[in-house]
Amino acid sequence: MTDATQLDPANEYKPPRNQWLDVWDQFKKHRGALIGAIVFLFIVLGVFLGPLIWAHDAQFVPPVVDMIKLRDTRPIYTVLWESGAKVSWAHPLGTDNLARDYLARMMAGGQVSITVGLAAMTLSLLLGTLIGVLAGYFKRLDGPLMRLTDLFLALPLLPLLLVAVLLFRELLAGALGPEGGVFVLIVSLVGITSWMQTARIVRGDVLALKEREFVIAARSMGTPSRRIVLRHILPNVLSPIMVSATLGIATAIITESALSFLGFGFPPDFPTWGRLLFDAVDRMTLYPERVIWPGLAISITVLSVNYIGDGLRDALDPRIRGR
Amino acid sequence: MFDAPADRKTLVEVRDLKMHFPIYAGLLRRHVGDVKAVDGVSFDIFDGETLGLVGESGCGKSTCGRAVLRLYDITAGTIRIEGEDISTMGQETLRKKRPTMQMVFQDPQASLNPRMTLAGIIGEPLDEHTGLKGSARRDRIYELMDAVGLNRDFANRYPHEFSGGQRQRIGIARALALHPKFIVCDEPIAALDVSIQAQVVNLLEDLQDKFGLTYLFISHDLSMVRHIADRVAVMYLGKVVEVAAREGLYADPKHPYTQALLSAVPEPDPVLHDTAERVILTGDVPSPSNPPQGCNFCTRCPQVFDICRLKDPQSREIEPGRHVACHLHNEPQAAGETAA
Amino acid sequence: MLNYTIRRLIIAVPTLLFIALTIFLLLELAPGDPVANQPLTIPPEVRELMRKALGLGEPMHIRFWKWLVQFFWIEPQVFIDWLTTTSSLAPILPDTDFFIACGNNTAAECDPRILSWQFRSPVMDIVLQRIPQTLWVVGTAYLVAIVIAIPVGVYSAYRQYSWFDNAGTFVTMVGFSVPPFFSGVLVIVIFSVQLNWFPSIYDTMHEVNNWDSFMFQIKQMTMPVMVLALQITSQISRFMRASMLDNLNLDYVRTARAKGMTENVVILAHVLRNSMIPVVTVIALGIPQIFGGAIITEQVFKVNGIGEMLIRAIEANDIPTVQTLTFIFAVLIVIFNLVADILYGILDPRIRYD
Amino acid sequence: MPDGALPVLDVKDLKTVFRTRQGEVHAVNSVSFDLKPGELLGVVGESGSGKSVTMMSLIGLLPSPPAEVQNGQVLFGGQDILKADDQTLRAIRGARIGFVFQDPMTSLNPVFTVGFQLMEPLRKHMGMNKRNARKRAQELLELVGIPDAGQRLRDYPHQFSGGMRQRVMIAIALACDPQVLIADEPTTALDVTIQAQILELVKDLRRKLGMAIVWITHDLGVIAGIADRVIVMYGGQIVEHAPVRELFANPQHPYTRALLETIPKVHGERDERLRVIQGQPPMLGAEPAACPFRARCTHRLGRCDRENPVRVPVGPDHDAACFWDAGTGGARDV
Amino acid sequence: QERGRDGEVKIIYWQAPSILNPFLSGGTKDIDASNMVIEPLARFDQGGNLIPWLVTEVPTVGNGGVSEDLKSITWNITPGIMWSDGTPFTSADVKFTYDYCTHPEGGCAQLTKFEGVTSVDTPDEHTVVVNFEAATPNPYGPFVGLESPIIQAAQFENCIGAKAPGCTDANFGPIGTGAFKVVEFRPNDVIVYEANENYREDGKPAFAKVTFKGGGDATAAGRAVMETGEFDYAWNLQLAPDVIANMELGGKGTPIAGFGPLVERIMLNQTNPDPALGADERSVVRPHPFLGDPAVYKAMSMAIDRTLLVEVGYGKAGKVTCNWVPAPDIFNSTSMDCSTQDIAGANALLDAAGYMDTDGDGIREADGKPMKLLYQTSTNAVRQDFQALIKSWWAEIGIDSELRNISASVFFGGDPGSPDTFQKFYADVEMYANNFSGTDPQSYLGNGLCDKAPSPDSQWQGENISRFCMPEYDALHAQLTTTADIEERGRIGRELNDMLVQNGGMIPLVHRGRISAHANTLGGVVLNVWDSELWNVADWYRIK
Ligand SMILES: Nc1ncnc2c1ncn2[C@@H]1O[C@H](COP(=O)(O)OP(=O)(O)OP(=O)(O)O)[C@@H](O)[C@H]1O
Ligand SMILES: Nc1ncnc2c1ncn2[C@@H]1O[C@H](COP(=O)(O)OP(=O)(O)OP(=O)(O)O)[C@@H](O)[C@H]1O
Ligand SMILES: [Mg+2]
Ligand SMILES: [Mg+2]
Repeated sequence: MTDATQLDPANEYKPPRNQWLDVWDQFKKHRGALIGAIVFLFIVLGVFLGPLIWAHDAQFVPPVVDMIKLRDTRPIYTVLWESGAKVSWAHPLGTDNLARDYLARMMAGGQVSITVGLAAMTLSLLLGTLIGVLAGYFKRLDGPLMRLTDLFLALPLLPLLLVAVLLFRELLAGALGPEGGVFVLIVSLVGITSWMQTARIVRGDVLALKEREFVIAARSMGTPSRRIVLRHILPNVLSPIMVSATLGIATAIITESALSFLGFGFPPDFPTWGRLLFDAVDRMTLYPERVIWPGLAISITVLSVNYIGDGLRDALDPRIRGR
Repeated sequence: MFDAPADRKTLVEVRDLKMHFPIYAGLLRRHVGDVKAVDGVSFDIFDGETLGLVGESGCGKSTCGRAVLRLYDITAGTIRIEGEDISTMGQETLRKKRPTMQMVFQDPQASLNPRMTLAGIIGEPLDEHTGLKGSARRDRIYELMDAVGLNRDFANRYPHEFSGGQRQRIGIARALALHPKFIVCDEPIAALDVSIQAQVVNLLEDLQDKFGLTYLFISHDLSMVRHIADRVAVMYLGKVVEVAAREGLYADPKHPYTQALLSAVPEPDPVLHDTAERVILTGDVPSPSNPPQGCNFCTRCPQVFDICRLKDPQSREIEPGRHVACHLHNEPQAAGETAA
Repeated sequence: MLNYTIRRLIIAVPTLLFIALTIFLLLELAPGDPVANQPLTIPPEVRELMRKALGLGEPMHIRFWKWLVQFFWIEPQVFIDWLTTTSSLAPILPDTDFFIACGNNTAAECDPRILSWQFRSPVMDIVLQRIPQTLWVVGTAYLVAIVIAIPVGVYSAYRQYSWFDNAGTFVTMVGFSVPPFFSGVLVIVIFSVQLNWFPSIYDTMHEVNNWDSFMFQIKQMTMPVMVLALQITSQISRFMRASMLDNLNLDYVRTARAKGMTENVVILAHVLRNSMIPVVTVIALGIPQIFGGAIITEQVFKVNGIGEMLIRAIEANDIPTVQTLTFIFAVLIVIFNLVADILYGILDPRIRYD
Repeated sequence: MPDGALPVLDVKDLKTVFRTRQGEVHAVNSVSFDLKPGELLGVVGESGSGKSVTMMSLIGLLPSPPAEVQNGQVLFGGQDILKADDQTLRAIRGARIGFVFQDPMTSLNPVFTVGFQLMEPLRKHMGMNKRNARKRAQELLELVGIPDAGQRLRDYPHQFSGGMRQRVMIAIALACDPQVLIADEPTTALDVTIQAQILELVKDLRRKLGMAIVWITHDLGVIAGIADRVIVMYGGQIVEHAPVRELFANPQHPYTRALLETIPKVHGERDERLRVIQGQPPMLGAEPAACPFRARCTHRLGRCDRENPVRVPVGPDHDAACFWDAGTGGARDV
Repeated sequence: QERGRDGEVKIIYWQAPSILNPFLSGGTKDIDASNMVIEPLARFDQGGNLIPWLVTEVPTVGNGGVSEDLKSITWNITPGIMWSDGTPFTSADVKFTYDYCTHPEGGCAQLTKFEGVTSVDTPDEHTVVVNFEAATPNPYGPFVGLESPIIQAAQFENCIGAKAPGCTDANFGPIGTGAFKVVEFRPNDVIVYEANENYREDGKPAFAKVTFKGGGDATAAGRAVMETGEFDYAWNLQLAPDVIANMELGGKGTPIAGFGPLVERIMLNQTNPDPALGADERSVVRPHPFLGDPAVYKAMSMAIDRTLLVEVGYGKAGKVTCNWVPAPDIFNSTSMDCSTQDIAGANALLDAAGYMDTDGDGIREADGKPMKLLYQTSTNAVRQDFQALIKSWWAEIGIDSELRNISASVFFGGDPGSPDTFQKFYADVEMYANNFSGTDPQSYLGNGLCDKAPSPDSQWQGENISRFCMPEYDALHAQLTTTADIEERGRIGRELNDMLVQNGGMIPLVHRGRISAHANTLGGVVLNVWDSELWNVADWYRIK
């Protein structure tokens, strides 16, 4: 056969490798994304594994005598410019007005904020992807599902969010405890109210993908719809989904803090970054560190997640990867 | 000169195939018209031959090819494959029938899922229609890769790691996986470089010889069609204007559109180029949603006359195996007068 | 286009009705009651009487129907009357008198308006009272944000990954992620407490009628506008940047360059015009938010606009107010969605709605 | 063909490199050619051979980064435009050198009317006022054969068909009566019938306006129809250069020969089998130290692996970059 | 001195008034704002003493104003008082106020003020006689104090009963006899008043205009007075002590504190809140598994360091208290001391009572079950701090507690359908604050009566939240209702207080005061916790 000699020694092919390795390779080349990923990983590890090393209970209030002594300790670095400051090595970031260790509270708060972010994002993605794929792929569902999406877009979200918190908080708190209840509530509310953009993007992509030749090819060989969606459509809408995902985390963290401010979030004694920030605002001039740390934590998380999103978008885009 | 079709078995028989895409408009999204992408097309494809389908962009070639494979729910007409009418078949029965008819696509990049390995792509039809598992499946995949000239080492690579020609081979291997009888090749070489086109065309020819395949070869490259096809159908705006055996068509095109089309192909020879007389069409192809009255070609036809603007010409077999839809050839004597 | 608009408007009707029902049901199901915020010294029996006086005794569907009638029939009448008799358009319009007020010395036939449970007065009147503040502050912030965000986004995209772009990304991300309850208090501490430049509390009664009062208005708006604009700028400039990036590598840009156009013309005329298409719709879709107010910022600076009204109503379980406000937002969102789509069609000649 | 005249455009030893994340891509390597007044120079070569990059390097249309013109000289009207500043370049682009791009669907700005886009260079380069520019724009549209030109100026690109858009592109390129028109695969995206229309149009315009044209294509048929001289590019280099008839009649480089053989014909003899060029086009990476075609070459010599051949004259006004001599069938001694 | 000489004064309330008719709203913000305009016949001064306001003197049995049988009281209106619209203020207005509030469809928030009143007579223009159903030793409910001001009959004539809410103009701008009149009212936002030119005292008020801004939060209000000096008076700064102290450094204003009868307390559930019991029995059937044992509740009380609580939560605005009724002084019992924490003593007490930690998990067992408490309160930062502290102290005496907080609107919402109201008390202990209005605690002490316990039968209404029940207590309270002598009333009141606290009805924690702040340039401010804070706004002036 004439084509037997097709193998050309001049074309050096790379050894077979996993698709995700390529993504990772490309991702690594995006400096911002890499730094973002490292920072985010650092924050996540710090927040979830940190408590293993820094074994302080975020809710722990020391007995009376100690409490008076220990409350409102400043972070140790304060001595740099204020030699008489009340600092203690036992509390590197200082303590709050009940002598609770601030570092421990930051870590506990981070756990909640990041978990809320991740969980809400996951939920919104699942919903958005499901609806987007169904609407895009099945023509009959397109109309109704897009009307539904429009409907959700037309609902004024913040008011309804607040009302829904009022509505379900106690119910869920009864079932899952106050923190658990609010957690489920915030996660599901943020999730339920933020899937529409994802759905629209996914639908658009699916509509385009559906006409792409490889999908028609799959149909022409008799692959049933279910498998076409799973095998051909879903993996290819991954990149817009990933990008919405990173934005979703940020939005969820911020929404949680706004709800805390309006008094609809987690219970007051339960640390989250938004809540810590909010509680510290009153004493901003006295103890600036108490606003700076949670504020910084939120900003840096959002920033790093955003850079990860940028990098992922580049890495998942085969056009860019090809270059 | 003309292949007498009588002795050959008809594998695919398309009669009056119509594929209209509805247009909805107005306040109530009423159905106001159709994109008549394919508007009454009839042809036969004989067992083991290659029918070339040529025409300008947007004239409905791809739609026709896909409709023949029932990738669309067709508007009207019948399609018989091996004598079996598939035009109204349910999706599940159709699925069973799929192995006999396959498709190769225009864009080798777009027709392969960028996130599947070569083995996965070629293996997909096997998973759908055969019970092959494990090493049997792998062997079949290797066999197919050998058949299209792909190195077995490539099995775990992804499409973007291949060149255009190689990708098209993957597409062909996938189409071959289920031992089809009939393959629709939708512009399989259009996206390839000249130097690569020839490789793919040769491969298709080899495979046809080896497996006794029947092709519907869609292309707008008339020179390639001339090379590969046994018979050629020329489409214009959703209709087949001329069907003829290759030699006859290229030597003596009957329909004015075919003539224009052939003369528009640039001749890769400066000497011939300067001597050839050419028919340059004016204007553009009208929109298929709003075709002109009468003959579809009447807006651009250099030999247009009154009746063309009134009546749509019927396809007639003017010579054995040669169908033309043109008023010039309706009544031979009238045509003769006009042409003279 | 006209057809399209009409069709969209027709579709909007069931959507809005559905939204109204959703809002109504949600609020009905919500626990808590309007007299919850009354002091504990008020005994339960009295509370019960107060609740009855608010009309809570009637069944839900009746109240929903009443509310629909009030919202779609009675309030518009009031509005028309207001237009023709009181507003600045009054001189050119014939006087109308559709609405028959209830209250003092009236006959049995009267049109009950939607009354707030907190204020015991028509919700719409308060809404009208609140709109100016919101428009001044949130609207200005929005304008300022657009004016800043577009050049920033354009330049960031044009010089992608330059230091300006990176700094811009950083600032916008921080702006996006710093909650206004923090940034608001921060600017108050800096500019009001330390520097004493701006008032920390917004004077909603302030009337602009001369240069000094205008300057005062500017002064008192500065901080809330600053805080809000930071957030909005962050978002819009991100969109702008992304949209520019999408367009910068397209073929027509090369064509423009090949024609010998200067970079300014290439970027500011050719690319910007195309990039603005999606951004303009984003901006249009953001406008309902102006009316919705910026709840947190309004609260921090005591601007007491629509957002503040809503949050207080929610806290006080003032269901008629919450219903009405939420529904007004829904109407605005639907309208601006339509506006966005039509704008899209106008800006992008390729889009044809029929 | 105006022989012996001074070239309007003289490109010497042009070298363009892309700095990408994957490393350098040497897209154009020591390309030299000239363009005489009124002449049509055809450029052929397969996809990725550096045709577009060469032409865009000439007038600084490549995005930088990643592109960098490393070396060379482009004399246009006696001035080296590679060294010219932006302002000078802009004054040349669109005014004295016109450009037509491959894809008519995306090369026009979708949100401006065709008239606006056509008038833009007129107003900039010719200093016309709106009225005159409009008049001239209408003439131009008529010139490229668009009926009802005055009306259509007000239309947007999407209201035009592909062929008409390409005509508009040509009209834009011709707007300021350029001395040189560079057409980068202007008909590749079009149907044969439309392509034929455009080709006729160009021939016609050339007759009328008499500018020099560089016509890039990978379709030898098109070249055969309109070019005076041809350069063949492969792997970022010019491998052969000859007058058109000479090239078709007497190709010297093995690549050119193979290319001519692979093309099926619509007329004349039909081959039973198509000839093929085995293998794949080369990847452009580091600066080539050997002949880029060697891997696919049927006449490969030992020397080809060690040295990159330079163009040597092989006939009158005909040169090729190959160590193999088609005439003798053996090695050429250079 | 000329009326209105000092220009403008600016007041900020972080809760904005939503209506100026105190009969349609019980909220302090609304009542305070309306009290600048409409006034009661008599009111309390900063010491809790009743002083005549629109009347010539306070009627007593001694001066014959109160009938011997304690069944009627006669008020004599000072002649010459005018409404701000220039019409005379007469007894008809007073009677109208009574009719207005007691109309069955009106939903009057101050209805309790008229409890037991059978009629209001107006023998002449300046005489008002209030008749009671039974002997009323404390007849100073109707028309006395901030919650019972007089509205103008002419203005509200057509607004009675179901029509009340429709009268927006009247509800937003009542005509009054006070020092100021309403110029503009923007609900939940701003009120602008100006001096009432018909005010009865010459030269008052000193201010011509009052801007009353509402909304925001306490911090911002405090800041506006003490740090930026934009406002002159800020109401009720519920802020942590260190925050207030820091604001004071701003130098523009001064915080002032005053103490009424408000007590932050922990209620101990006397019934069994076990969820396993059905809806009809949960928090209805007695007794609680262990909270009824004196050893337990005494130990729980001893374990609490109230001094620290005060310091953490209220600073200057709080005092340690062991009493339910800490004010007025005459009712403040001194028999108990609880200012020092005694963990050891508490442990000893529990040990002695036989509650031992048998399984070594740090939690004592009662009847083999670990002593675990569900401790609920409303959502509020200080309360959650308290919860955290108290939980840790109780842990030290081997009592485990699970903390829960419920949003205030639900907790205090009284919705019989919600399981989380403080009345339902589906918990072992709960914490909140309560007080009474005026200076007489009789009906407040009635909250300890057996039959006031909330239950499903009464739709969970009733103010005896802890379901305290002691026949002796009921008997003593009955005695109070018939005693007129103030000394004797004080003695009985103190005894009732001790009885309830010592028998485990509640654990009082902090006697909460109110902190407000005024600008250093604002003179004449006298913080009054028994009446409206703005009670003497007519006397305010600018220090120059
Ligand atoms: N799904 C569809 N809905 C509406 N119109 C369609 C659809 N698919 C194709 N068409 C229209 O049908 C006509 C024929 O399209 P088709 O793709 O078959 O042309 P073609 O001859 O294959 O062109 P090309 O050479 O560009 O591939 C075109 O006008 C196209 O716009
Ligand atoms: N921006 C870029 N970055 C990196 N490499 C590039 C870039 N643009 C072009 N190249 C490389 O330069 C080489 C020449 O490209 P060029 O576009 O000139 O090819 P061409 O001959 O015009 O091909 P075609 O016929 O497909 O238009 C190609 O290998 C291409 O990969
Ligand atoms: Mg096609
Ligand atoms: Mg090119």
